[in-house]
Amino acid sequence: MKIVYVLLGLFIIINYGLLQAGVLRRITARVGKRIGVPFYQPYIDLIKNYAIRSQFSHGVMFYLGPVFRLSGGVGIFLFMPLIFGNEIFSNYSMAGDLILIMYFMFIGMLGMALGAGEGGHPYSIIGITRGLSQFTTVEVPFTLAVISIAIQYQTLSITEIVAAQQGGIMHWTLMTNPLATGAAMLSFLGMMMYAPFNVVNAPQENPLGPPTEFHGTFLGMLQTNRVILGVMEAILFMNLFFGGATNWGILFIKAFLIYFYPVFVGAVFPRYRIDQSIRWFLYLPTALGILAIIFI
Amino acid sequence: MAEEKNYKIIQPDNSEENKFLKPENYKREVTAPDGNTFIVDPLNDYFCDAKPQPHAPNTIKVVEKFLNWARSQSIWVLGFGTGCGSIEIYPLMTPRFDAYRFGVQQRPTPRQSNLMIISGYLSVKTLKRAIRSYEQMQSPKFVMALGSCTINGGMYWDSYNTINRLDHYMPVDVYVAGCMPRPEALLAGFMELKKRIREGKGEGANQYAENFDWYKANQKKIIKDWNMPDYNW
Amino acid sequence: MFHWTPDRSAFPTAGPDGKFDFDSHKLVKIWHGPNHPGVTGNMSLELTISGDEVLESKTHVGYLHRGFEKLYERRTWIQCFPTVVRMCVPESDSNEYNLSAGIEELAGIEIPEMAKWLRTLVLEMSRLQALLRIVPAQGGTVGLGLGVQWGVYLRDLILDRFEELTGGRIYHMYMIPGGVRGLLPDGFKERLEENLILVDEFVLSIKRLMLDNAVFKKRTVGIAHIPVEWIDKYGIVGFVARGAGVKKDVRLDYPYLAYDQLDFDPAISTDSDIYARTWIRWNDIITTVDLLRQIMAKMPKKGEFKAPTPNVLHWQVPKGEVYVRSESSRGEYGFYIVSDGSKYPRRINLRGPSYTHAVSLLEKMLVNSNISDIAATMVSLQTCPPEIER
Amino acid sequence: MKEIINNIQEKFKISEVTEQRENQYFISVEKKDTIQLVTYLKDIEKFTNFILLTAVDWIEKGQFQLTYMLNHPSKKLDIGVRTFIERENATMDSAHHLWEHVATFQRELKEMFGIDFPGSPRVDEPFLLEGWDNIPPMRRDFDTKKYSEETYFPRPGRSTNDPAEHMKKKLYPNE
Repeated sequence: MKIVYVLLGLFIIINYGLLQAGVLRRITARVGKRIGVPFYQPYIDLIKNYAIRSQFSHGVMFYLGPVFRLSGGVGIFLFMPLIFGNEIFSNYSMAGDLILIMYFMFIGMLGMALGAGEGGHPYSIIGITRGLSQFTTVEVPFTLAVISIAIQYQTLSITEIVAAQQGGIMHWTLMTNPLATGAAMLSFLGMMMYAPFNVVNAPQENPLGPPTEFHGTFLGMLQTNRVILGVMEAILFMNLFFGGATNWGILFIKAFLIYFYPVFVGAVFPRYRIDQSIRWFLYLPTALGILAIIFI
Repeated sequence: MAEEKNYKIIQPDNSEENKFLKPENYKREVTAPDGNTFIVDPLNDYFCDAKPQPHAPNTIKVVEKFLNWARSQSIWVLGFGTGCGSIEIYPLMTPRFDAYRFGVQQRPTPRQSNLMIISGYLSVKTLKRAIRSYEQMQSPKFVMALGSCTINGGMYWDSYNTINRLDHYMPVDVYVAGCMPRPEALLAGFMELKKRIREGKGEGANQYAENFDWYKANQKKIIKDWNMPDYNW
Repeated sequence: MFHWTPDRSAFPTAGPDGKFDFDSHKLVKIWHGPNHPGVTGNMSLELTISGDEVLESKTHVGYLHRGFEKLYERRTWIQCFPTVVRMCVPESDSNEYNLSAGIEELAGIEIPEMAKWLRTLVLEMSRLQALLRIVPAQGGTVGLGLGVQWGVYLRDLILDRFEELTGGRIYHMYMIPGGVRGLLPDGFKERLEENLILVDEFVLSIKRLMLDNAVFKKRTVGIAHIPVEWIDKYGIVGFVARGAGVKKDVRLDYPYLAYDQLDFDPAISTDSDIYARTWIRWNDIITTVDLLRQIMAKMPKKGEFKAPTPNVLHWQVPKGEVYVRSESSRGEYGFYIVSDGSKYPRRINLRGPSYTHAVSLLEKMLVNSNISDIAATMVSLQTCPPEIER
Repeated sequence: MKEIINNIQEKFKISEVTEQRENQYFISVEKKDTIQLVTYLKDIEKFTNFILLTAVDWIEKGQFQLTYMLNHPSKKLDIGVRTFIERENATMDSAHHLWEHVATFQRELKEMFGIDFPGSPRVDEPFLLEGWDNIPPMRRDFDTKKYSEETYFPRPGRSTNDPAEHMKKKLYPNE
């Protein structure tokens, strides 16, 4: 019976993610004084990509790359409690699921690396090399922040972390542990891969990066994953730092605001080169993360 | 630290078709670690040489209609400025004309694009790249040709380096006339293309596959420096 | 502490014949273009890279070669005009000016005062629209696409004024031998002034968005440096030379049209990196707007706009040769024109700034640079392929 | 400018001097003296800015004219050095050691006119064309219209008018 609720949750998340992507594209278009795409454009793009007629493969890993990537996104979803206090939408949340989710965040990237490598396009290999190096440094402040709140709440279960933050805004990790929140929110910029940290798929340098060779259904799967992954990472941060959600409305609002923040930063900043972005993550965010552990 | 090379390049004969062959495409005799030798021909062995096949539309009419509607609403343009008409792509994608409203988006890689805009005259050198990009696009794919240069050569009709008629080298869905066409004309061209796709007439990829030999003969007539596989997957 | 520069001695080097050994599996050859969003126009760079470092770069042009100079053997002088503007797409008016100035000089025609002012106006408007596209595009190369949206919108407004004046958006063919094709329409100056006010606002916002942006500075300061000794060695002109501290501007050095009656001083910098060249072109927008205001104020109200010329259909331009130049937004833009006294030109040869900037200079500059900086370097030189290959 | 021309005339054999403007001169010199003169102008007279090198095909005389345009950046003077070379087996001494960008001009001339510059870097590589196996296109004996019609599938229905006759017919049909 649980599997039905999980699938229902996944359905809601995908739809919410697609709509959110469309709305955000309209908002960024407004900054550029444009009207922008219709809000339902991500749906159409997805349908079209799944309906491409001719497809070919570069090898086994070319098939498996998007599968790995999608399994990373779905994996995060499976173990993430969505609504606090709701048995139905807690998914397979359990003790220690925070570690599992951090693992799933990386596995998608690794799968992508194998697929992009099999594709053989030099730009996709350059892109994925950059992606792996940047993501490794992004993980450093995030892991430090997670260790800090694990010490703070004496648990690695997301449900319990959310439970500890209930009872008003002053109980959120944002207020009780601002240093960890700061470190994690800075690394969130790198996770979402908007400017200034979008060197992985920088269009002017290595057009599109890792997915250069992916098309049709492969690309459709990557897009589906992008939608799930983006929303789920925002929900993870909501659960860890912003008090979780007790109903769908609060979840949508919080997830939207958290997701909007890297988009907002990305609209007005150019991108760092890969060496600069790695250095950036190892300076301020890492320092904040270390301070968060010291002053917990 | 010069390593011993495990292959020997075979010099090609001086026939007409080998005139412009590049050194990296020469046949070579490779010695495997176990001592066997075999011959590698980069142009044939490194690429799949199957001809393109036509892909039949979905047999269920309603599904195909729906998919065609989706294709018409989500046109990903290959960002390849082949000629001077590409300067009008800037206004097209920016606030004044904003083609994003109609689902037109740019894509830097041919694998993910559906529409190729040939923006004006094509020199022989660019035509080779354009064909290569076109063949790398996935079916269904469309071609929009801008300017009078692609229709009959325009003001370069007597030039030794620009083609006169694009439809001899790749199937064209929509022509937009003008030199160069204004962004409004381009938008009208997009509308026309959408209508064509919705009516199920945007089958250029199948047309290309069915008349493959004719197109190839035309292309090979003018591109003497071929140096690539016959069909680029 | 974290500052790290690559140890170049450990990098693969070219063999004694100047060629790299690709069988060593330490190098990758990539083609940057022609189908690449980071390349200005339709050209390509053949790069040999090791990691992110470029070891060798070769420019390949000819994707836009139409053989203009051959076609002019078959066209009369006046028939050259519709095609000559297409030699450089982003800024077409320098072409028409140079050709008409060359013909006038060969034929000994003095153009009327009004025509001089109108030509100056059109050339400056042309420069303005080219700069409005290229200055934000410098941000676009490092991932800041927002300025491009604003800039191209304003460029469209200037193109509207062009349309009003000449009937064409990109290609105008407004200048003809002997003068121009017409006078300003009613209310043109007011409408242009309205647009210039918007440009003034844009100049400030692009400064806030781009030039004061910490990340933009980090990406551009100190990158793609051009030493001042290279100026003559590579034939560098225009704003690139001004970025290196050498004031080269045809409008000041060889005043043509009405430029000797205008008061302006182009910006100059000695940093000679991408940031300096962006800053100079950003300043050029301000200078150009100021020049346009001066032109509109000082321009005569009425007057003859075309000197009498022989019937252009069988005009035999006297025998001779001449080199004419003007300042485009990229630098000195010259035409070498040879007439043999017949109805058809003997030779019209274009020498644009990109001819050296994009070939010999770019090849040299990209060595030991990072592949992330290639697009920014190219736009900072404002390379324009059609003027290389014609 | 006058004294510079006098200086040159003392040292080199100048066959023709044309004053185009007061700051723009064209001088003709023999083929063997050309590179020497250009070097002299660069090093002694400080015409340090090289503008262009181009060729003009005088097919009637069987000659190519090569023009080296040099510019004096501080005195604001231009000088064009003309030299005439034979059209058959055209060769010219290379000047790539004087300025870096001369090699590009020479590469183009080699391809478009078939003028060889032995020793110039990458001079044999194709520059603008790819897979060209006809005579160099910028030579006047190459007929671009004929080549285009034979090669590029002209669309039927195009008619060409001589502009003078066409306008006459249109404007004064009775004359």
